[in-house]
Amino acid sequence: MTALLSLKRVSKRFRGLLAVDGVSFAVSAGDLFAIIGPNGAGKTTLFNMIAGAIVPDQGSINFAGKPIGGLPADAVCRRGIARTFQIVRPFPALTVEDNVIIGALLHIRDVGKARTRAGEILRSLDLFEQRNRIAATLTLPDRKRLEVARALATEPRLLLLDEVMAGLRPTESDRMVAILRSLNRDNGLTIVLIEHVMRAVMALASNVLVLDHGIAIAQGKPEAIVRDSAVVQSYLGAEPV
Amino acid sequence: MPRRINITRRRLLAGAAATGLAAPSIVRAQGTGARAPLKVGVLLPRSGFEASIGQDCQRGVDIAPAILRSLGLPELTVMNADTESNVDVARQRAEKLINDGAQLLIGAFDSGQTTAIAQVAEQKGIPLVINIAAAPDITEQGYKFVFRNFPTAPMILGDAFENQMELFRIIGSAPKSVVFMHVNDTFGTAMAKGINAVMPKFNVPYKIVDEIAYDPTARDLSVEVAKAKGSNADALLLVSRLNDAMLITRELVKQRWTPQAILSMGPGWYEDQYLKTLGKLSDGPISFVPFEDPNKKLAKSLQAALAKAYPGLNLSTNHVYTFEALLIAADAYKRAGTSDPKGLADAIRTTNITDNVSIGPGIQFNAKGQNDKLKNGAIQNRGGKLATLAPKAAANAKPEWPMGSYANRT
Amino acid sequence: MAAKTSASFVDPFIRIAVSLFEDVSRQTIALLGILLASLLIVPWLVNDYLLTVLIVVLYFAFTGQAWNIMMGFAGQLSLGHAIYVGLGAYIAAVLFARFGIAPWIGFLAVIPVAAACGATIGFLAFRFRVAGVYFAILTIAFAEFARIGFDHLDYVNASAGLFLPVAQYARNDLWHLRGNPTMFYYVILAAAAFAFVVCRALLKSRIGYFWLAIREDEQAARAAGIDTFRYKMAAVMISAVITSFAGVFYAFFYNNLFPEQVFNISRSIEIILGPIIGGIGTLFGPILGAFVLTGLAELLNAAMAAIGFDLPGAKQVFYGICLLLVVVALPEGVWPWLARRIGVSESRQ
Amino acid sequence: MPIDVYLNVAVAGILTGLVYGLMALGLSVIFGVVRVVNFAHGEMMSIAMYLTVLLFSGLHLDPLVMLVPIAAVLFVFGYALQAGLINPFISRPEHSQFLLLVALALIIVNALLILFGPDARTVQTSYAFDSFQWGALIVDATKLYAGAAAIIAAALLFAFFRFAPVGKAIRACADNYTGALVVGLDVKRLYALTFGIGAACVGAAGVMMTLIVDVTPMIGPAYTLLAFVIVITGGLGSMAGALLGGLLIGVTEALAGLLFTPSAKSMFAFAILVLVLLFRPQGILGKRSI
Repeated sequence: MTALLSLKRVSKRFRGLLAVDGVSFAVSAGDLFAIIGPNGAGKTTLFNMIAGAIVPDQGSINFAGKPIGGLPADAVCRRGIARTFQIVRPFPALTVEDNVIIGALLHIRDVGKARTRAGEILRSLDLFEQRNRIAATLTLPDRKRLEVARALATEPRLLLLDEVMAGLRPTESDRMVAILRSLNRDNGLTIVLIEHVMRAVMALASNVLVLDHGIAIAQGKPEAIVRDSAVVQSYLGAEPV
Repeated sequence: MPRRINITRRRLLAGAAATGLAAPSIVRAQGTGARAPLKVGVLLPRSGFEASIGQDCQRGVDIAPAILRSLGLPELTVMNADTESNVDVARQRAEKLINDGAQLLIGAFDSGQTTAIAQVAEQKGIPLVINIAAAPDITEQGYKFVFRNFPTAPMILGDAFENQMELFRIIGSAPKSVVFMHVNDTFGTAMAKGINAVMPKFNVPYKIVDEIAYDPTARDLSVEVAKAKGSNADALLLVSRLNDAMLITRELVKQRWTPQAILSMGPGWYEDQYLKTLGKLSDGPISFVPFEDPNKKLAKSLQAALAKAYPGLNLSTNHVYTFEALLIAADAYKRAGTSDPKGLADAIRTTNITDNVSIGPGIQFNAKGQNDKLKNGAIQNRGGKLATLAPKAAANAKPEWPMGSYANRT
Repeated sequence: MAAKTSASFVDPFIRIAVSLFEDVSRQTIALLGILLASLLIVPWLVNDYLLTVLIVVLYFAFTGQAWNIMMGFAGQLSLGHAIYVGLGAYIAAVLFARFGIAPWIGFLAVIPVAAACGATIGFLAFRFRVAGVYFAILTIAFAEFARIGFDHLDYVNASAGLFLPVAQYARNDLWHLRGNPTMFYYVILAAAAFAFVVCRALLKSRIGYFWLAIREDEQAARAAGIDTFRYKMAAVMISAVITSFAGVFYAFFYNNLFPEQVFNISRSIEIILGPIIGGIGTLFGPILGAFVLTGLAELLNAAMAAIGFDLPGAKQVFYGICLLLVVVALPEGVWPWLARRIGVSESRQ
Repeated sequence: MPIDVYLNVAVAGILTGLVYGLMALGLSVIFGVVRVVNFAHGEMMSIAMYLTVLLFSGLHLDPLVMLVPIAAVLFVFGYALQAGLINPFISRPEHSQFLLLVALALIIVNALLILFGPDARTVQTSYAFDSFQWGALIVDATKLYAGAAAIIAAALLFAFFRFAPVGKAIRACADNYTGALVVGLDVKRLYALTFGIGAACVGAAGVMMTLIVDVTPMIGPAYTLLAFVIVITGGLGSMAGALLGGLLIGVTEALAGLLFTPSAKSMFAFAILVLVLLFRPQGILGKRSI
């Protein structure tokens, strides 16, 4: 089976700092893939390169068999990769519904149909009651879910989630885990997530990649990763599960 | 002053309507009696970028009533309006004045604003007497109610060359070459366009070696003057405004160049502020401009009135022609014996004032509403005063030629 | 069969027409109706002076609406909209003065030029990532280019000014835009109403949503798959074309054109004051703003005349103070505040 | 055209450019720190110019003597303006700030018109018409003094931001707003100070400008635009950039006036601006900000 997303020796340098250093990995369709690592390990940079926000210096990124490295963000999204931002960025002055409609309009040209679709997504993420509120007035967990909703509305084949659990209380985080699992299992959506909350990673991920100082130091099933001595030393040692 | 700023649309309309609608009834009440003062709306750019000229013109309005009275002319009620140097405001103000009962309009110095006003006047059938505006097109549009007692750009040019030739005859010499500097605004461009057509008609002894157009908002004319100096011409031929006339003079002094003569065909060089600001350095330039005839009786009384109201101020073109516009209005009102606009317009068309202020045989209008009898004068700055050199009928001094070096004046 | 085809042909238009007013509250429709009805009968009620004032109001309501597409919808601050007014004015006027071509046909020639001009500015700005204040200055620079360029363009009589032949007032010639203020009033009223409807249609369409996304957060908009370059270009070009019609109107209403007047920065500023005061990004904002500003200016004139206070510049000082107070007190503009007061909801877009 | 004409024009362009630069410096300082675009900049300068004219005609004080006191007056004006009016607008969108300052500019222009009348006012110093001659090179004395004063004023400003504790605090504030808050800097006061300093710069520039040009109430808007062109060319927020931009625009306009028609010379200034925006959007010496 060919991978849905594959990266080969991708590197990115900012001024002197090598933020991502020759990272390769592959995500197969239907996978729920987690990227973990300490702060500054290069996780978000890696995400930004996949999503087209940053052009890689070296290496290739392939999605569904075609190279996407260096494509602009909107083109990447139209190919079927949607993302959320580490620091949430809903359209602040617009309503919750309008936020999601904008996502839905990518593939649905009719505004009325996009609104219907947005309603379905909002329902599935428990945001329907809030659809007429201005996005800026939502609580953080709601804004995080709103961003997921907007991303889902673009009908992606692959969803990139940048720390959607960060800052959530355990109950909220569990709710998010349930939503993601359902998206993955029931809808067959491939998900790549960056996460600090190891509890969520262990509960969700089918594969884990560990980054440290821009280098992929380990990759495998979550159970195996937890036992990996290098990982424990560099990362888990500092922040026990 | 507005009491509150959050005015609703309805209240605003109601308020405006109240002021607007009340006026016409007053007109009707007054319009019946022939002896009632004629209501004259005066539109001038008294704020905005032409404020300086607009306010100077206004002085001509302010000193007019007493003189007109002394001439036995009927009373005028002057209604002032500020065009803010803006075409749309000019149009709105004109509508407002007519609405408030103005029976005749005067204005507006600037050609653009004047055209906008002319349309309203024409449409309403209210006569407009243009005080100053030189764009030839205004009286080429077929207006029936628009009259201009000011020369067009080609007229100014023709007279300028005629007077220059007379001057050169008196002196017995002439410059061989000139550099032509002009401001790139409405008036300056109209003059520059006209010069190629008009100059060949006169046997002008000099060649224009270079033409330098400069920005009307120029902050610094050192480059322009350096360029003119570099052309090695004998004299400077100019169309400028007040502020740039002063800038050019300063640069001439600093760059140590005194041309044989400074021949100006526009405002600036003979204006009061130029003389006052530059003192001794203002002496010498000769201006070929529409101006007063100092030998005329009315010119003397206008001078006296101005001296009384604004001590220390020299009479300017702005005063002369704005005053004459009011003179035309009062004269027409007297002859028409009615404030009916149509009657007024007919009376203006048959105007024949010989006892006026400006140079030339007097005030008459041709079929297009243009006074084509107007003549320019040649005037020279002498010790802070103005001496008229030409035409012969208006002359009161002999030219000083060539002008004295700037280097020996301080 | 025939009936069915014609129905399916008409159908989209009906749907558009219906969609224009769906999810509009009853108060809003009532308000719109009252506004339109009173504007329609105005020429019978007021004198020519007030009519001229209303023409100016509607002129700014129109240009404000057009500018709002760029700033209020797509978030691109243009301070050089005078360039489109000037282009429209000069092209239509020259075609009429030299070749006798009617302004409506002239406008057809204006459209591609205005669109190309907007596209040029937009392309340079968006390709080279010129944004925010820098974009604003770029637009000023282009308007200044045009001003100086036309000041030297002999074909349009350079800075000596272009004059249109005198209007025939005896009859209203709508085709050649020659006539009395009442005719001009209805022309600009139709234009303003058209701009309002177009703006609402745009705002409720796919492109409108994408513009709002770009205005709110350009990076997030791209992440949602929006080709921001393309839609920003569309905003500039649509705004430019609509604005350019104001130029055609201007030329035929005032009958003379000077580069110094039409392309002046103060013209661009006049255009944007209305929508900012009225409420940026709203549909009623530009209309209300135009009423407030022009009304305020006339009111100050009338007030000063009433107390016999004739001091050049004083009106502008009071006007400036009023602007200052409004912008301090009502940061979102007058319309969002007023809408809340009178209970009309226009979602804060 | 003889070569010495080029030389003379270029030197004049450099000197005028320096004064332009000082004026623009104020705008750059304000934007670099407070992030407010001062659309009333030229109008503020015209206030300083009128103050100079008043003091000169009333007390016969040489403009160069009045440099410091007038800069001080403008400092107070700028400080009060920021603290009283502009501060709430810092977090507001650009168009809102724009409107506020445009309204302010309108008030200033017309208040000056009412107070001083429409006619141009001038300061005629004893050296107003002096010039120095070295061979073919003739240098305008007032421009030379103004240019020298511009350099000194700019140097003082550089020193202030580099060495004075308050200057360093302001720089910290400009670099990192939240950081400045965290370490306990009184940001509001620093902003007001910065605005004051920017106003003082433009005040000093106004004093020098009166040596070179006549002042009218309407002079402001043109200078506001000029300051923008200069600052954006040089790099908004960069002090050296403002001076460099002033020089560049001064010399460009001068030489363009010589080589082409002078009436179109400001077109060349705008052309430079557009080129800089396209190829180095942050300005020649500006830092790329987000």
